[in-house]
Amino acid sequence: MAAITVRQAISDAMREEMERDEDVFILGEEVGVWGGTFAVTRGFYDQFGPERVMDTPIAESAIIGAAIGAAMTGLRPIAELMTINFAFSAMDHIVNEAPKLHYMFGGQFKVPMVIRAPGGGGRQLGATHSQTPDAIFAHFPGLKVVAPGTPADHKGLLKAAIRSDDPVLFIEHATLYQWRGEVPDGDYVVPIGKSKVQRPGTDVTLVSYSRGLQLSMQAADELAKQGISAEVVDLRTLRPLDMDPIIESFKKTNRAVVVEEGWKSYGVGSEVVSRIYEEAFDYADAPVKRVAQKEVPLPYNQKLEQLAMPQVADVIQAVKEVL
Amino acid sequence: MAAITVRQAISDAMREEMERDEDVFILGEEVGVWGGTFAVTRGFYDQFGPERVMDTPIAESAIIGAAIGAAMTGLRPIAELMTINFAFSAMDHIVNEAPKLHYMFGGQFKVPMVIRAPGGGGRQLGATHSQTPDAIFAHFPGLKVVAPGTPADHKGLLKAAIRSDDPVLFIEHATLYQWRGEVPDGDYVVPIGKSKVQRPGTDVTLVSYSRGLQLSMQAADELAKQGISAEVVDLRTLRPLDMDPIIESFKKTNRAVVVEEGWKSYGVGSEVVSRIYEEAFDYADAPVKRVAQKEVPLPYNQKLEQLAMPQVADVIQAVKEVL
Amino acid sequence: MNKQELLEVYRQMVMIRRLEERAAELYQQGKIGGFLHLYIGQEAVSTGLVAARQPQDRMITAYRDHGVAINVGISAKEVIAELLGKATGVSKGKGGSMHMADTEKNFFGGHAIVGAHLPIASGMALGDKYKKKDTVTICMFGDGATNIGYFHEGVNLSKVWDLPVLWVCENNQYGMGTTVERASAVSEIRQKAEGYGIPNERVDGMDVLAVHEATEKALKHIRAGKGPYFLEIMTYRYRGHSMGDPERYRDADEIKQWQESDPIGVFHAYLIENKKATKKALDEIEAQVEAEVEEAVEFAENSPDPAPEELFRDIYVEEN
Amino acid sequence: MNKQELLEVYRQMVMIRRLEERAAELYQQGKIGGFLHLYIGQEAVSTGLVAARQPQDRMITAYRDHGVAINVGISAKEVIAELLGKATGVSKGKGGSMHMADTEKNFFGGHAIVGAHLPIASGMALGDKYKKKDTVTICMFGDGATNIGYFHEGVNLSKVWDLPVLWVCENNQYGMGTTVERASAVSEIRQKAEGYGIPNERVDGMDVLAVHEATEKALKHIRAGKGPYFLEIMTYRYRGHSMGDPERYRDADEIKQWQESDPIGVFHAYLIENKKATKKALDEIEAQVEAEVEEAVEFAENSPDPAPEELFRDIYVEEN
Ligand SMILES: Cc1ncc(C[n+]2csc(CCOP(=O)(O)OP(=O)(O)O)c2C)c(N)n1
Ligand SMILES: Cc1ncc(C[n+]2csc(CCOP(=O)(O)OP(=O)(O)O)c2C)c(N)n1
Ligand SMILES: [Mg+2]
Ligand SMILES: [Mg+2]
Repeated sequence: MAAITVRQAISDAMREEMERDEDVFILGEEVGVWGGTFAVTRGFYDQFGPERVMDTPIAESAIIGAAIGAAMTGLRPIAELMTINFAFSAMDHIVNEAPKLHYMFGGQFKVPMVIRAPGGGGRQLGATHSQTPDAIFAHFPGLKVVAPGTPADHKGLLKAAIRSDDPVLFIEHATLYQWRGEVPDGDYVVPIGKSKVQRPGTDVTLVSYSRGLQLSMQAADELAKQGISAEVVDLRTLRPLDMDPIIESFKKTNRAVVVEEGWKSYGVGSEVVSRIYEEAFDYADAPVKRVAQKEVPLPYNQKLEQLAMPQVADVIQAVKEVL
Repeated sequence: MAAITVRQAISDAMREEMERDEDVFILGEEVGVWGGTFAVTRGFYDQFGPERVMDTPIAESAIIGAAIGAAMTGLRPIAELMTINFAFSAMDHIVNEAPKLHYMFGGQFKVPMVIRAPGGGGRQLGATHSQTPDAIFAHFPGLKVVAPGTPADHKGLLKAAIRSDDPVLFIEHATLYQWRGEVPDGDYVVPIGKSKVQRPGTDVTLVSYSRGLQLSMQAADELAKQGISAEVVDLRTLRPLDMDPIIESFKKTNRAVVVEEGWKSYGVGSEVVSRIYEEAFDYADAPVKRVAQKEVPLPYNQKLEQLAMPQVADVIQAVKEVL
Repeated sequence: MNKQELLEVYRQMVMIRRLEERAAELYQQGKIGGFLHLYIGQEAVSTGLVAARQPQDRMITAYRDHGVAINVGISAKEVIAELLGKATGVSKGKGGSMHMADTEKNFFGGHAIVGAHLPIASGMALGDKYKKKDTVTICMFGDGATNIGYFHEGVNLSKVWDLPVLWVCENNQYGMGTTVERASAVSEIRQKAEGYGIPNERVDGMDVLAVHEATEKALKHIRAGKGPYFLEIMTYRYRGHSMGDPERYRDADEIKQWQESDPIGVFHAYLIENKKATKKALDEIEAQVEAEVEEAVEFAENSPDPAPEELFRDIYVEEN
Repeated sequence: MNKQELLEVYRQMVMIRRLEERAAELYQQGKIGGFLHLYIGQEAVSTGLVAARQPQDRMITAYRDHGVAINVGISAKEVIAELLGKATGVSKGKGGSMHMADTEKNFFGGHAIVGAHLPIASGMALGDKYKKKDTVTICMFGDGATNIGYFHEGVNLSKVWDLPVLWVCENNQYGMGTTVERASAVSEIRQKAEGYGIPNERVDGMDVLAVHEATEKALKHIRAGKGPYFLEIMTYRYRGHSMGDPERYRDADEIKQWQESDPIGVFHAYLIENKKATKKALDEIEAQVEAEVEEAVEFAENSPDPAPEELFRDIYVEEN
């Protein structure tokens, strides 16, 4: 067990899978010669060569479309979108092709592919480049949507995604790459579709994922100092959504706050809140709260941007409101 | 006051606005010579000529992009997407350009445009052509998302959309075009961003919009026969979302069912349910229910398709469960 | 092609036409739902293409896909059953007219979003190149599809990576009601291939032998490792874009004129004139086809709907 | 251009370079956030273009937009204040480096999604055609942008509707770290214009007069109602794609070689040789620019951040 960064965890997962299985290859913008704009594929081009680490034109529909086609022939492509904001430029292939081909043709096609897409705000990239639109992808049956928080989960879930016979959108967060944590040695695989308690607690349930998990863990630390014990549940997969650990926790704490980085309206929290009440209505001692992004396109100015984004202090305040 | 169809109401709204304002024009696939694939623009090409009723190539990004550009020069384009499923082929322009330009450049640009897009299932068009993905568009600040139910609201809200200085996604439902109802005479305009009680009642609140409204109204009729009085609230606009009439109703009935045609997870109902609890937690006598589409890509076979889609019977059953 | 192959080509074209004429009736009777895009008039295109491919070559096309379905050897039964949404359909009744495919016959659909299958075709070709297979992907699409971004991205990629793809534009003069001239910057579609440096040719799509010959030449080029090739095949659809097309965009005369070079009629005449077949032999084929179609309709009508459980099957390969 | 105009062109090019060199420093100091894409090396392109436009002509470009900002007459103060995210910035501090615009100067941005502004440019030209205005939209984009579907859809539309657009591809040899050859089916980008039947020309982008001349010719063509025109302008960026580019894709020699035909140096020599200006006059311009940039930095640093309320302003025109 070594403490490595999220970046390293992702990189290791891909390298190990590519070493294990010749059918796994990478395509995307600047994944090769450049080494990945977030340096996640640094060294891959030299190790695996241009046939397995393919720099593409700037053409997102071609990237995802080609991955679909290659997957239909039996390969296991990992398509990288430079950021999730560019997923809109391949939207049809992501939500309307990849997730429907298996069903629509009566099970004839398999589309075993991964789309890696780093997202998130906080880097002053302006409105078009700072989004966390995870919820909208999770709306589509047929797609699996994974969005880990910890380094270990990044490694284990990416391996599971690469081995999955279904199309998986693997959402990363650009400000998490440096997050460091313990990752089990060896061939560590985490099943898709399982939420997990990342920190046990008794007073309140914090439900989150991805960058929101980091906020929640930090908030839990703070709260602990104040004598409040928060249980942090990490969704890890947005579709299919596993509510079991959340409901279990909520039945114990009777209070919950859902923390996400994206916009609040029609966000991930909306679904989680709805499901909590659907499955544990009688256990609610206070309205479940959502902490999320303010409903604005993210501005460039740093102060404004941070004002728009959810902060640890917002999580703490929300917890106090539900207690 | 005359009883006209939704199709006629939309057509009238556009014709009247085009007669009133020379800056209003239409562009889209088959809107001209063909007369619109749903016959909504029949006669427009002859009346207004090819400069104001522009047939486009099959190029959705060009359609929406060109509308944005024309709007930036002061025109008021109505861009028609043949169906909302093709919105994925123009996703970046719909969610990442049009709604952000005003904000991102500090208020310098106005983008007064309407995107009309008929959606919905129930016509055996298969998985790629049958979607009701309304919720995902409503996630984006800067966009206004309107989805009327009644003929009157189609007319009044489309007029408001055309006159709005902001980009508006106007979602229609292909199976509602024949729905007939009273539409006030004259220049009838309905403000964007106001939900409305479409049928008063006392026992339960049905919250819905678009095709879901029709299901809800039919269910309310049935329920009335059984002595149950349902109040039907129509969202009409998904963003900005007006919860006031819903909360008011819920405080009276203490029970609610949200009815939508799209998939349940991360859908419109998720947001409405979350907001109901956030704003009226203490008034809930039973868990709020969601009636929505099963989480499958819609199949071609009619029986399977209907099995996947929400039915009046499902609404009635949900109401009985919350009572 | 030898005589037997020529007769098989004739049979397929007749089968496509009869089957679709029958499908139009079934549609009118309300037995087929959704969209039904008929291929009638264009039979020579897919027939000529498929006749020239090697069995391992992959076919992929748009929603106007009954032709390819028949050509690759999907039975009339499975096609009509799919149109009727039955469990015995080639896509288990889940796909319908627009979504026929048969992986065992290397037919990869039937795709309903205009142009979206072009990048997918490049991906399939990439898969074959990656695995060093001697396989070509033959991707068909309409004239209208050449205006969407997917076309550009898919075709560009194929040349950048020199992928084994044969791009086939079926120029039937219209995308729905819009003529090529009203939608495309160039009216000769093959000129677009120049913008990608891809060798290209315009072919008479009413002549199945011309299509066959051009395809053979193109496939040879591609198999030689020289990268993609582009065919613009000139053809015409006699019927509306789909059922219920008001057809305000053309007049009956135009259709009649094209029907004078009807692909089946032209080929019929060729076979007789060149003594490749007797009238009687062709009559027999027609009768066989007729019977086969009727049998298929009966089969389909008597087939069961998919079971309700099918609704939740095939969403994922790995069920959760 | 007369002498005064030539000196103004010189001033603008020097201003772009000094301002950006200063911006790079401010970035290193952490005063500028986000992405910063420098235009250094490419100054002749936007300068030549803007010098040739009529004031009503609309400029629109990608994220590498400081050049156009200066050329259209946005002050160094407003540009640097925007880079620093200040309320006094040209986009009120909400846009940053990638999103400069000034509607009063007919500059429509600064767009960060590669290629997405091309259909928008067609739409602006459509607006002008609709209103029968004598206005051309000049749309700039990179070589890398010519591979995305938006390029195809936008350019095709412009020809189908014969819109008054001048398409300008700034071929600086790379899209991030990818050479033209590795991303584009044709290495001569102007060949793509052939696929749309649009007249086109390749121009030396290190020579501001060549750019100016080609632009004048193209604008004349467009103003005559002959539809769109396409320029491929050959240029080079000396700096990384944006700050923090490891630049593993090229070596220092290549940069040096291009710097030998530096657009400012070349034009400086031209002005002296042709007696359009004295060395002293050019030195003075440089000193003025230097001072102006320093003043702008001071102005920007002393400017306030946007007020917190700004966060919720400008989401909609009509506030709800
Ligand atoms: C992205 C997208 N936009 C619009 C449509 C609606 N549509 C279906 S077929 C068609 C016309 C296609 O024309 P063409 O490519 O020439 O093929 P043809 O029908 O003539 O075979 C259109 C506009 C669609 N299916 N997908
Ligand atoms: C749709 C999209 N994909 C990817 C990116 C990331 N990206 C920003 S600039 C760029 C390179 C563009 O190259 P080019 O068009 O040649 O312009 P240059 O930077 O050379 O001026 C890329 C890939 C983006 N902004 N938008
Ligand atoms: Mg066609
Ligand atoms: Mg470039």
